[in-house]
Amino acid sequence: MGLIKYIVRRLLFLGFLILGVSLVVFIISHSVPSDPVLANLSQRNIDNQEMVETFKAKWGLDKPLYTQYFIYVGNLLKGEMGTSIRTQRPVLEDLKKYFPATIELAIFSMIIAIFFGMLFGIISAIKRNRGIDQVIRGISVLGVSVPSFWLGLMFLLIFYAKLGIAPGPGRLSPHLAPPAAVTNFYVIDALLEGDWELAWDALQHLFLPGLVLGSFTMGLITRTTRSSLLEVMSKDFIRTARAKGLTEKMIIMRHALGNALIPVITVIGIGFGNLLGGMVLVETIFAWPGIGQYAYKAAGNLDFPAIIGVSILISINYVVINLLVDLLYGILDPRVRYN
Amino acid sequence: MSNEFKPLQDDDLLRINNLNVQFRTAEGVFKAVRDVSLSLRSGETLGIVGESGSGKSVTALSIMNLISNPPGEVAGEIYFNGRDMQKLSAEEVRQVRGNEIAMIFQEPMTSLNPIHTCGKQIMEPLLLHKTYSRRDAKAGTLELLKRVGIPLPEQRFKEYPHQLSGGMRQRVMIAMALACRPKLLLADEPTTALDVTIQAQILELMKDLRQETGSAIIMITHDLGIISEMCHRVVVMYAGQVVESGPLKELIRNPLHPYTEGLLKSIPAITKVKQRLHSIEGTVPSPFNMPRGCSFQPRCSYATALCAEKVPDLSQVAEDREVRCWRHGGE
Amino acid sequence: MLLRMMKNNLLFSIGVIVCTLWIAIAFVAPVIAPYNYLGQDLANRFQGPGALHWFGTDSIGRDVFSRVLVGSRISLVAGLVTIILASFIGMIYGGIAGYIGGLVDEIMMRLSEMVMAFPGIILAMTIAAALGPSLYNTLLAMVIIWWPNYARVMRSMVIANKENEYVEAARSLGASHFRIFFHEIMPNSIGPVLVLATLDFGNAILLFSGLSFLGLGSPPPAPEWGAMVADGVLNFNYWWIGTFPGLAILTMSVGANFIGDSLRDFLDPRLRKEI
Amino acid sequence: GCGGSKDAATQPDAATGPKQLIVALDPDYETFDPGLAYEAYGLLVLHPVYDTLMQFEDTLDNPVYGIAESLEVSSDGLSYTFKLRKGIKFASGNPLSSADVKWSVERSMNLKGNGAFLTDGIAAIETPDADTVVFKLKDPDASFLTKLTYNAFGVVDRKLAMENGATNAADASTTDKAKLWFDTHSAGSGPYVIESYTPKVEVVLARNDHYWGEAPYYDKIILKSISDPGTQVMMLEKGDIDIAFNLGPEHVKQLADKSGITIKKAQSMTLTFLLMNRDPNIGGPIANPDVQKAIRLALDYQGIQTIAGEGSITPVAPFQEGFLGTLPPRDPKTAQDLDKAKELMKKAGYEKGFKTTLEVATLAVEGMDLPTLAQKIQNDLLQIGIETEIKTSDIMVALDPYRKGTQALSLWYWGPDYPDPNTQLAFLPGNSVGLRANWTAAMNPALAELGKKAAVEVDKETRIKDLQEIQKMMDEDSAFDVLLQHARHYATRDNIQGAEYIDPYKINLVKVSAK
Amino acid sequence: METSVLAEVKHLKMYFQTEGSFSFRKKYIKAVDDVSFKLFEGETFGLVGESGCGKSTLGRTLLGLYQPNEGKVIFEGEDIFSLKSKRMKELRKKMQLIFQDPSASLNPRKTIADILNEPFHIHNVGSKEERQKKIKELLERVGLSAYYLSRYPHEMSGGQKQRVGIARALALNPKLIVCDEAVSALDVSIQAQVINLLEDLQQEYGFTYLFISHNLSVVHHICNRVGVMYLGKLVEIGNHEDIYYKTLHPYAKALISAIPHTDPDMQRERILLTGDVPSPADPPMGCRFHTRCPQAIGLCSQAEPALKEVYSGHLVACHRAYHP
Ligand SMILES: Nc1ncnc2c1ncn2[C@@H]1O[C@H](COP(=O)(O)OP(=O)(O)OP(=O)(O)O)[C@@H](O)[C@H]1O
Ligand SMILES: Nc1ncnc2c1ncn2[C@@H]1O[C@H](COP(=O)(O)OP(=O)(O)OP(=O)(O)O)[C@@H](O)[C@H]1O
Ligand SMILES: [Mg+2]
Ligand SMILES: [Mg+2]
Repeated sequence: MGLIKYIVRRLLFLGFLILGVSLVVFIISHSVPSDPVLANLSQRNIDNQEMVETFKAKWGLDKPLYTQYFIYVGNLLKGEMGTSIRTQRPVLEDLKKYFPATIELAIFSMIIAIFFGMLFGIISAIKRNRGIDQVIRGISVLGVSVPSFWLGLMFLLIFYAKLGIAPGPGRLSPHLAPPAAVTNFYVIDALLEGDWELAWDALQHLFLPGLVLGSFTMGLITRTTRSSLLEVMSKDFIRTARAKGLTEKMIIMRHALGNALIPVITVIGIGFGNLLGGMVLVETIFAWPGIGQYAYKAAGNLDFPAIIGVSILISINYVVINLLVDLLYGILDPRVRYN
Repeated sequence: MSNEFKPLQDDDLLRINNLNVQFRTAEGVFKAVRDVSLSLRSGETLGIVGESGSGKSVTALSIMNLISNPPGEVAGEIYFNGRDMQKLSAEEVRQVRGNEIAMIFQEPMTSLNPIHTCGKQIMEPLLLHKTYSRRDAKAGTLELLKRVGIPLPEQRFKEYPHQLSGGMRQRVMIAMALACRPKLLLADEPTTALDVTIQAQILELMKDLRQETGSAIIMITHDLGIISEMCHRVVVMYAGQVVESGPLKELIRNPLHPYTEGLLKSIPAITKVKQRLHSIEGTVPSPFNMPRGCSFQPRCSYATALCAEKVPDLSQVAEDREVRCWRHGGE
Repeated sequence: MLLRMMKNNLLFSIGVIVCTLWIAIAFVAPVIAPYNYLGQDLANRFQGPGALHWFGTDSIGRDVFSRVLVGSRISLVAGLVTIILASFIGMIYGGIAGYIGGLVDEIMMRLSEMVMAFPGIILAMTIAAALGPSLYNTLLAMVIIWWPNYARVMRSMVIANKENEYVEAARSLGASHFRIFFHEIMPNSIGPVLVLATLDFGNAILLFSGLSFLGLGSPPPAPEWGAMVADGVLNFNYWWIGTFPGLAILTMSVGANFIGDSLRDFLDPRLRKEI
Repeated sequence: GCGGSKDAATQPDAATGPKQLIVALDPDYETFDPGLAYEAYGLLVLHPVYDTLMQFEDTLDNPVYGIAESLEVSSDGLSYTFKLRKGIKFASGNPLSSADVKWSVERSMNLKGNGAFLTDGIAAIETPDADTVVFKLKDPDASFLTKLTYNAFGVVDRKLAMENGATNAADASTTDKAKLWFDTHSAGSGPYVIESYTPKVEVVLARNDHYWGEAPYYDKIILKSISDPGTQVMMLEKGDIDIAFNLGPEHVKQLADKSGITIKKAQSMTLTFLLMNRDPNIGGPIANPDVQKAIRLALDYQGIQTIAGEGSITPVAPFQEGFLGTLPPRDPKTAQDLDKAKELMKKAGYEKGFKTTLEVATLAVEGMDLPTLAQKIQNDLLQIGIETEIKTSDIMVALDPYRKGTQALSLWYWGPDYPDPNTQLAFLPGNSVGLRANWTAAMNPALAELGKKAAVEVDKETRIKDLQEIQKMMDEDSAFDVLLQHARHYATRDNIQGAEYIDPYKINLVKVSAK
Repeated sequence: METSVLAEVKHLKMYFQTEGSFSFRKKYIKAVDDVSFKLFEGETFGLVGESGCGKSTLGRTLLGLYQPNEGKVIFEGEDIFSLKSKRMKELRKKMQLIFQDPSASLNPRKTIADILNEPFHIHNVGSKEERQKKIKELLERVGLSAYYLSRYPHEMSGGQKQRVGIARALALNPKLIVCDEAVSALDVSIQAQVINLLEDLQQEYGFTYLFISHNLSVVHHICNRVGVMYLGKLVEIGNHEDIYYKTLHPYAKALISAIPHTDPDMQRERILLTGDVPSPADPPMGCRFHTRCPQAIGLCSQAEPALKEVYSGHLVACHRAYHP
């Protein structure tokens, strides 16, 4: 009951959020000194009044701003996000096309970040203040400090151009054709087709961008796991566990880790959010055909249906991830579950 | 149950000789426990009283070898069942913990792991120290829950600590401590966090269980009322030292150390005639700034020049009565 | 305390040394830079690192070393300004939300959550595209992205402190809301926010360089590190053009983060949960 | 590549797999609807897919027949009668007839897309029989045949297109529903069909088995979107791709001594120029013609060419080398004359110089970063006392003030709308680009007059003479300073042949083959 | 004992909302539920009961720190909840609060001088010099030397901090002081000091104390009259002897019997209650104590007993106690 109520509340907020986000972009993109008409018609057609009228009518640009917004929201409620001025395709279609690439990369890099982040964090906490702890903390700080656009460049230079041990940019090697779209995750689609080689190729292409993208989150997770585990280890119930005669290993595995993970979950959520922001940079370097590049182009072109579309998508994503984090909280922490 | 005094014998269950515990902190070395010696027979209940920070908990934790180093450093001998706990290997100590010696902590909320069910936590020592199968352990746990007076044990078994009230949680702690039928039970302020009516329930429960299991108990508290209800013998601590020890009745009726005396007088009680309370002036000295000589001397109304000069020894004034005061020998 | 921490903590000392060095460089950069950071020399474009040009020269023959040195000023100022403004706004906003509580709090926090849900970089890009890229607009965008973090921490601090008995004591004495807020609650809540702000310095530098990499910072010929890396991507075969400014960003943000990380460990564990 | 093993990254063996060509480029195409596409790279894809009546073979001044067999032009230059080749079939198997031609052109006209202006001069299209098409023009147009090479005139399989929502009706701009379909399908009769299109990733062209002409060499052509030239270089070096199309001058230098790679160089039709506003309210001191002249003399063209890369030249006026009547370019060594420039500044009353803003869009033109060039110009102008502050903005944002004519001093580029000098007349006073500098016809009536005359001149010799006169006049007085006609750099693997540069197509993919 | 009434609480109800403000169905914790009693001038009224029964809430509402859902507090003849804020501020001078946790009730960033200056500052009393003099006097009154003026709270011991808290409460010469667990956090030896101090101050200035505590021995020692609370309700009020030696309510009986005694020889019958205190959000029907009451009868689960005067000045709310 409480859970359903909670989810309903979250979803209500989502609606509110979508309205807010679209309004903000709408205002920004319409307060621009330049005019999407000029930006999107060819030099020739600007001089042609008829062309300009046609264009304006098509995009509703001839109506007052608030009408345009209501038209937009009305369409949104019908599940339509309008048509991108730049690509001239429905925004929803564009998002469907680009988002899976982004999500595939994001998930992959999250897996890397979570696995290594937690592993490093645990080692570091157990060996607190020893050499290995210093090394891991150094790595984790490097992870959160390194500019991703620069790291991507260096990785490509070193591992692809110089050493040739990593594949180049893009989602697949150039001579390979993408698998039939089912999930639009190339690795999974290739596996569905039974094409192991293709799947392997797609997986390899995830590696460098995944690492670059995940480095920040990995650093964050390492740091949080470490401090959270240390904090939990000083709790009274750990003393109780010791008094019961458990070994240190059992104490960490059975009593400390579960509790320590709770704050880590939050950080993972935040990390996932950051990841989508960092996408713009990484996708540019790795020629990754995802939402980041799409957004970058859209912003540059003042293609407001597309900007609103992307913003809404990412905001929804944020809310969904927060929801998941909260639900995970409930799984990990019975105090939350029973409230 | 009787409060009769039992003379010390060589087959003491626990004997602590000259226990010293210090902590290295940012401000300096902090001597939390100084030269504490005490002993305990099987089946006996020993009370430790003293003001906050006087080293009661640290003494108890030292017995279990639970003082972590750093920052703590423990010196002295702690014989349990004839073995020096200090000399045991980590594995041997582990075998003793929860099995032969168990501990109940003051704050039942924070001392239970919030993310495991109560049942699981009670089962843990059983699975660890006894050759129980999971099913036997569960049966044993339910039995334990019943014994500590928890209604609906089947349901409580599945519940998490936060779903229980403070009194219930403390019962769970007790069940957990008793799981392996320990020879020695350390109870560190087990009822301080509880309401009076619940406290009374828990004290009754502990008395019953003591009779059943025959465990020796060290009862740590700052409430002399609880001591006089539960204990056979009492140790009074002040600023990390034992200042007085003896059988309960004698100590209450005839306190030898001025601190004990002051303490007894300053407790308001409904049995007493309403009159102005006696009060010990001043405060407990800071451990970094211990007075010369006797540590109670600045607050003591009997203090003499000698008290400010030399630290009195703990001297035996009668059979099983010791006191650290120049007025009673001291040498 | 600084020295004691430095003695015990290798990473912290590295951080302190690196940051001190960068701050010193920022102060004296124009004096110690071997060349004019704007001086073009087309005859000597794309010179590799060598005795004359330690970090080589760029596509119009400017000395990369001098530009990296002078660029430290922009990065430091950008980081500082963002953090100061964002924490100030966040503090006021979060403070008010936390103090008033109830429906007002709920609405204010939902609003700030909306800003947080909003993809930051896209917001920055849109603002830059709309208003034209410039240092001010970029900083504006960064502040807009950043303040909700502080608002959240401030709010939780205020809510925690609001319950303190000394606040109740002031209230029972008849103190006004203004006095309670500014005399009792604020001074005790500000600490963690300021600490968080200090720790965030490295992140601000990183975000700023990312935005200037995308061409959203000050216009050329300002020696902005992110823009210089972008220049390096453009002139990809001359590795030094992008590598050295990248290393500069890395060292400055690593330095700040080493300090931050150690401080975080050193300070109140309460803060850890807020981050 | 497979984490270490190089073989998978290299070209698949021609003997075992299908023959495929992989091209990396940074394209701007957004749609492959022939009625709508008007981006620079549109024809690269659409030329191999849609046949046109006329097409370019090797040079731009001489369009040749595509699917037309013969042409008759009426003496008044208003009627063009084409006979179509017989027996042509679309990739779908449908036969191609004059009705398809008429339908396609009308659709382009009515869709009102960006390329629709190319059809502006058409009064009517007649189809006397299945193999004959007659275009009636409103006015004579010397560049009509050139315009016919564009995809707006590409012949579409109207049956197939209509099945997928296309229409040629007058209200096509709102009722046509085929755009999305055209993005991933094709309805042409060219040697290739569009097999798939993944925006930002790739376009795959597959051989059209019904093609009427000689079958092309490759079974498949894959056009990869790789926006970063550095990445293109890396991929070419690795052998991941056959052609790296968007290289800057510096990338080419890097590839110069690499084995297995051929560097290609061509003259691009793209110009980069400086706009100097003539309106004193906008330009301030810049509006002074003497100042504008001084600026033209103050710039270090040699340095500018160095930045743009080898092969770039500096035309005298906005007319590209390669077009009819273009004068030889400036000599970069002598074009700069600081003394004279300073004198002119003095004459204009700005001996001490002034401050102004130089506006520039953040993008690269033919591999040259515009903001970098802006910094060079900033540096040069400082020598005659003009202090500039650079203002960068995204292209789409910068276009607005540019088109409205509100920029004082700005750096821009220009590509011809169709390969004919007439398109360059826009730079003349009173014409569209001239007006962006607020350069009105009244400011130089002689030049404006001459421009009007040249636009409709049909006699080739007179046309050349007029055009050259225009250039000379613009050398003396102009609101523009043409800085560069760029060179175009790209590179192929050694075993590729026929990948020659030809402007509207970029590369005629049909002609590429392996050695 | 004085007979003039200083303050009177009439049918006071203070509920706390537990669900968020967006929720449709609101839930309440009935922290104080229809409580009435009188405070006489110069007396010490003890309020005892288990944790969470609403003692603190009652104390704070009495001081006007919470806006009650229902009921009145008449202080010196004025209904404090109907007052204008200016008059209320005046009234505040006469009512003060001393808290349980001496460290939490002092702002850690202020010196003792600042803390003690606060009441004067807020009410704009006296000049700078006068204030300084008064602050010194205050410290003396609570037995601290002027040395502590420039100290911060964390530099002092618990007992000393509690003295500062008391000094602050005394600053504006109040009539009523609510001591909310004022000695509970202190060690026994310090506790005695503070209790003595409170008693001395009352002797000297004639304060009225509302003394909230869960320590029945301390209440026994210091109070003239005692009220026993259970789940938001007062179940028994009487003078000190009535409550401790002629206890009527079964809950009060159990409470008193549960007090541990220092005398090991004392024999007693302990009444052991079963079960826990029910949640105040969802109190039982009828008599709220009936779920744990050893003497409960059928009526108890149906009708809520009213607080009735059984003997003069001895009130109880128990069906079985009305006709002893
Ligand atoms: N891990 C530790 N590090 C530093 N000091 C410690 C540590 N553990 C205990 N101490 C100090 O040792 C002293 C004795 O502490 P202990 O917990 O034994 O007191 P106690 O008598 O149990 O007091 P209380 O009644 O408050 O529980 C205290 O002053 C405490 O601050
Ligand atoms: N501000 C508040 N908001 C919501 N609930 C509250 C608030 N203050 C108190 N309560 C609830 O009201 C009930 C009574 O609380 P109160 O603090 O008055 O009890 P108490 O008798 O003083 O207990 P204790 O002895 O633990 O101090 C409790 O259940 C408490 O949780
Ligand atoms: Mg203790
Ligand atoms: Mg309370």
